[in-house]
Amino acid sequence: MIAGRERISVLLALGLFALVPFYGDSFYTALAAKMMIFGLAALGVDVVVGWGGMISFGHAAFFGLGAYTVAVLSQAGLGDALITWPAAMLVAALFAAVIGALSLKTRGASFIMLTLAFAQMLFYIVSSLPALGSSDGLGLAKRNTLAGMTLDDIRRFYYAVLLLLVGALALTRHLARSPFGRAVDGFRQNEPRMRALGYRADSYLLPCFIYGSALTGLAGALASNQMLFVAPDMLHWITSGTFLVIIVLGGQRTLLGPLLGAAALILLEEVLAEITEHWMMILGPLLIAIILFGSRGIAGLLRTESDEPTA
Amino acid sequence: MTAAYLSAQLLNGLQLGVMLFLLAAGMTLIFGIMGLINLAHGSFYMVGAYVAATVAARSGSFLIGLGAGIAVAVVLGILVEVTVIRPLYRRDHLQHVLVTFGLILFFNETTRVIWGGVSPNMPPPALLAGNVEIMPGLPYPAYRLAISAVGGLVAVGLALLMAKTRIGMLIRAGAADRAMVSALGVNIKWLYSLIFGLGAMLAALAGVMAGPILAIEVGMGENILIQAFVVVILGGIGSVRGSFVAALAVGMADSLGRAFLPLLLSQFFKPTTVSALAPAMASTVIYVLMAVVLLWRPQGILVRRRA
Amino acid sequence: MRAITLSAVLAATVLWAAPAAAADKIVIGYQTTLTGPGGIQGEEMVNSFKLAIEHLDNKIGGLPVELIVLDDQQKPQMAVQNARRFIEKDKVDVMAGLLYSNITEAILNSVLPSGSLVVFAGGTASQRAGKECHENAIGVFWNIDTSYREIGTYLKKQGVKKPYLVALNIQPGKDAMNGFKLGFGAEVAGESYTRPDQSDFASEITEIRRVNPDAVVYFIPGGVGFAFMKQYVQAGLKDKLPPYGMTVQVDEMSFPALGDAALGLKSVSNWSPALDNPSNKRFVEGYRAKYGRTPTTLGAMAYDNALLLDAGVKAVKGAIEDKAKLRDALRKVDFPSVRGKIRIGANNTPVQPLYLNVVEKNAGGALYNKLLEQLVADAADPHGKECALK
Amino acid sequence: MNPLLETRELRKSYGALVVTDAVAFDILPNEIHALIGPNGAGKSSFLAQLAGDVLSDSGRILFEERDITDEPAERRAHLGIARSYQIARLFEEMSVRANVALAVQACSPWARALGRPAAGRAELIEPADAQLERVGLADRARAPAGSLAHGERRKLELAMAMAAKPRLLLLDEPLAGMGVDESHATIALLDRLRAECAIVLVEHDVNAVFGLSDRISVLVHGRLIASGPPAAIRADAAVRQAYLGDLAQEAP
Repeated sequence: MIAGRERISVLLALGLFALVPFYGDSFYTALAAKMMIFGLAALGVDVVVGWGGMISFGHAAFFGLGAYTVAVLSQAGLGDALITWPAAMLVAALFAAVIGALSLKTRGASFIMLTLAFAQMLFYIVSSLPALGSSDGLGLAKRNTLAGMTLDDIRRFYYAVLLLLVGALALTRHLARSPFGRAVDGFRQNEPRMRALGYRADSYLLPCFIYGSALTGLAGALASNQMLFVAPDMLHWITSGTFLVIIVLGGQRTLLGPLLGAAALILLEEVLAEITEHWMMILGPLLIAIILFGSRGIAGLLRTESDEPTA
Repeated sequence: MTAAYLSAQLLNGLQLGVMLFLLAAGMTLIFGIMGLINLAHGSFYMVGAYVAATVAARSGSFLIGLGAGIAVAVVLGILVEVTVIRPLYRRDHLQHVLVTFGLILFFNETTRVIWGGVSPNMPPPALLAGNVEIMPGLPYPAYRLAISAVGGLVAVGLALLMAKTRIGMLIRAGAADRAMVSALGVNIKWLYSLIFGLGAMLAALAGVMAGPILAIEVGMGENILIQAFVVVILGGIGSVRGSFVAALAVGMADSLGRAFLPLLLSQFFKPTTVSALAPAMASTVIYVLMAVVLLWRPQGILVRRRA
Repeated sequence: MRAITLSAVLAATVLWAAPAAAADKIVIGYQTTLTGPGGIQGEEMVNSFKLAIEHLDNKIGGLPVELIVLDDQQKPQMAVQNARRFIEKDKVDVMAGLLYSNITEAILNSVLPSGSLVVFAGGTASQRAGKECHENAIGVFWNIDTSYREIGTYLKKQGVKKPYLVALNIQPGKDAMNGFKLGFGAEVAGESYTRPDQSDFASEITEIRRVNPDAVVYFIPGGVGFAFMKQYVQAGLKDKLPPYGMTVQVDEMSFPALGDAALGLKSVSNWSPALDNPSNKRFVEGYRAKYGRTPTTLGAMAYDNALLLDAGVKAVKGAIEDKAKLRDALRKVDFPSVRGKIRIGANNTPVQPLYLNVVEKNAGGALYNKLLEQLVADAADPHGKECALK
Repeated sequence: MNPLLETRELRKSYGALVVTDAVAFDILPNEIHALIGPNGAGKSSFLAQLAGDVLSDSGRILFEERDITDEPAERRAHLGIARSYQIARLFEEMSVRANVALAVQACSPWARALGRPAAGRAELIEPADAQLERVGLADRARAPAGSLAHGERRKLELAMAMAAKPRLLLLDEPLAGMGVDESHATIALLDRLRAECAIVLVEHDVNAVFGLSDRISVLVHGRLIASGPPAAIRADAAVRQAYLGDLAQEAP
């Protein structure tokens, strides 16, 4: 499902991102870092929604959990990314295991609503726990260090994010092509057939859900490092909706889609907000038009006829 | 703890449940029959309230406001169905979610542009402005009782509509088997528009009735929407009766949770702990309820297990 | 941290070398909430801030103003991104504005380490006035803790024995009620914290009936606050037990939503349109002339925000490149506040008078807040003693 | 000989509509047992009950003397039951080869699924290609499943069912939509398959059914009205009355 030509465009896009700090000032570098972080979060969502066919409307929860993990550890004096970032993924994965196991008892609309409801539940818990700063959120005194190296310089942080994004893309590509990924794709396309062939849904869909959530959790950890702040709105359902918008905008089941979608949405917001204060009046119908009339997404436009499914 | 206090809290739960039912009934039908997830359902609730408040203020009559609010919402609902929703039926759930998400953004911002961000005021009808002493020592706002009564009437009306009329028969058939209805030669497009309009009507009714007690503001539809989704899932998708039972359960759980959790917790914890813990726990009561019910009966409270 | 320290040293050396000359303009990054439910409030803030600059002949401290206004969308993430943009792209001299306390917190957390100066009108968490105070974050806002402390003191004086507290379950709500308890100094009859998206308060109102208190104190701002008040009035409790709160919950912004439900409500504020001083007259009359209604406390805070900046920049004679000097000037300078006599305390929060208002109808039948009395002349934030600043 | 699979009093209804009613059915190892009956007789429902796609209301299903009535479809697949569908259920976006490879992979343990790409694994590709060769789809291996013609889709269904090396194959109209040549080839293949597994065959092609089957059972309105060797069924008066009468007219 990932053909040669797409590999070139992935490398090209990542190469372009690698050049940003050389040409952009620190504001644009930070903006591009935000695109990559949201791209990574959306990649996690795409793994679950695009590949697994499980429409999660609650991925903001994992984004927020990852972010809060870093903030809480940082307050406890643990500031090395080698500890805090994997911890963020682990926390996200643990919650995903529970939420996923419960939600996967259903499919379709119920699944969507269940993931939404669980995320809202976490949103309320986080926004009312004094230990987590309640509705005000928590501040980080400083960025995490990476094996003792400071990431305070935005460029250094930028490349750390880029590196993780590349790693996540490579791992996701590998998994998507593995027999496991094939089976997950099979569940998306035809679940009854998979069961008739002898596949247990829980052995494939749940790990897929957990993996995707861990990626989103990692993105949350990076986001908290960039903003030096975590807030309950990271867990709000609007954030989940934004992730879905990103993957559809960018194109599902394409490695590059989430990154392109994130970049496009962030740019679109910047541009529309310049035009009018009521930019959502434009974004809403624009979104509807994109979905009704061109559902393959940006990455879909880049794809060519030769990118047929390969055996 | 007195009987009056308990009854008052039960009445509160009933009234909240009725409001949720009005939203959930339309949503569960739209879910069940058209297979459509409509996040923008709350927008009709909001539009109904805004229009009703404005018209009521101009005309001086609550009833004229009510009529206007519902009429505008129904027309808007059918318009949205025909233009935006209709191409969606053959698409997947994700596209439903995103298109209706886009609709929310649009409706919210447009409402803000039209009404300028000011919450309009909508007093209850003079007849219902006071309190009624339903038990000795239990005064209760007449308007809230009226909401429960109207909600109950609508539930009965819907039950009759479903059971006794041809449209109801088609809706039930559609909920059970979509293909069958079109096989019967029914104009499915017409039926879908009708159901969407009915959903918008019920949502607007809820919005208008909420006007005098809640703040009429942009985004008012989204908060109640998520609770209504919980109701739809609990009740079983497509089941109006299930929604009714689930709505009352959620309303009760939410009201009673807020009332009694702090009392319960204060038996075990210090007051400072209680004030930190109780709100967090109370706000999750309905989600816990949902998780438990779902583990017990994944298909909803009233819907019989279908293999 | 090393990179920052190094650049701070470098910056200091450069500043040392350059003589403190007047800049040719001042760039102000103004951020508040312009969309969402808070949009109308942010709009009033921007209007008032601009009005103040207009009244100052389009100058701040004699320097021409370049004002950049951004919308934080009430999202902390967006706010931080905007702040970054102010610092890194627009190279602003000072940031101003801010409305919601969680947004202010997000911004302060992310920009203070890089040495930016923030002079803001919005709310903050209570620890900002205490152990997390920062010399570069100067607030000209009202103060929730202090306001509720004075409500507590006032009710105590009125002979209230068992007050009941209702607040939104967000940090400012808790700050408010803690402030009240401090001023009241005795056991309260009960309290409940409601979740921010909850708009039906039947359960809480029933609880209030059960507890049967002799006063009710509430902190529920915004739309849900309107819902609370309407339901409270419908329950027939308003006349028996008028609820006390801050004036921002019952002012010109809320009157359209509340209607006559607001009539008779008493509230505490740090400002009133009726205050008799030249700045205030100019502000209130100017705002009425331009926008057709009386401004609210939020507008007054924004107007003061500009007045303080003006006085500070004047004090350093326009040499705003020296951030430290400008900041010290802003902290100490006497400025003609619309609130009358106020000053910035050592903890960078205002020490100011507080007033009690009541909603009445004027001759034309319109609702307005009538100034009843001054409760205290110099209310300082109770957390000030935990602040290490001098 | 013990039956490979047998059902006792198997029953399923949807509301008032009874689709299988007290069905007692059995199949021996390496037997081809055809199930015939008019449209709507409940044949596909019965297969779905055997495969576990649908859980039965009452009665028991025994596979190799083990009660599998409440086992889910995936468990039954692991025990050795595979099925093909009346309306082909394929992974439309995957290639033909990937469809069969996915069926092969179902038999291998989960832990091995995480490593090398599926497309490069001989242990998946070779058995898949072998099955494609058997059904005569080898030349279409790289085509997307969604692009196949009707008859080809049937063959792919068959290849996927066989890939799991089942001991019991449930085939729902494997010949539907095939041309004459394709039909002949498939009938020959089914005949050879008898050596590997037992087959429950639901099929409308009367000639094929009578030619292939060791036994035939007749299902009408969810009830088995007759069961026996082809000759006996042909002679059964009740069957002729209830069923073969109109089937004879339908047959080519």
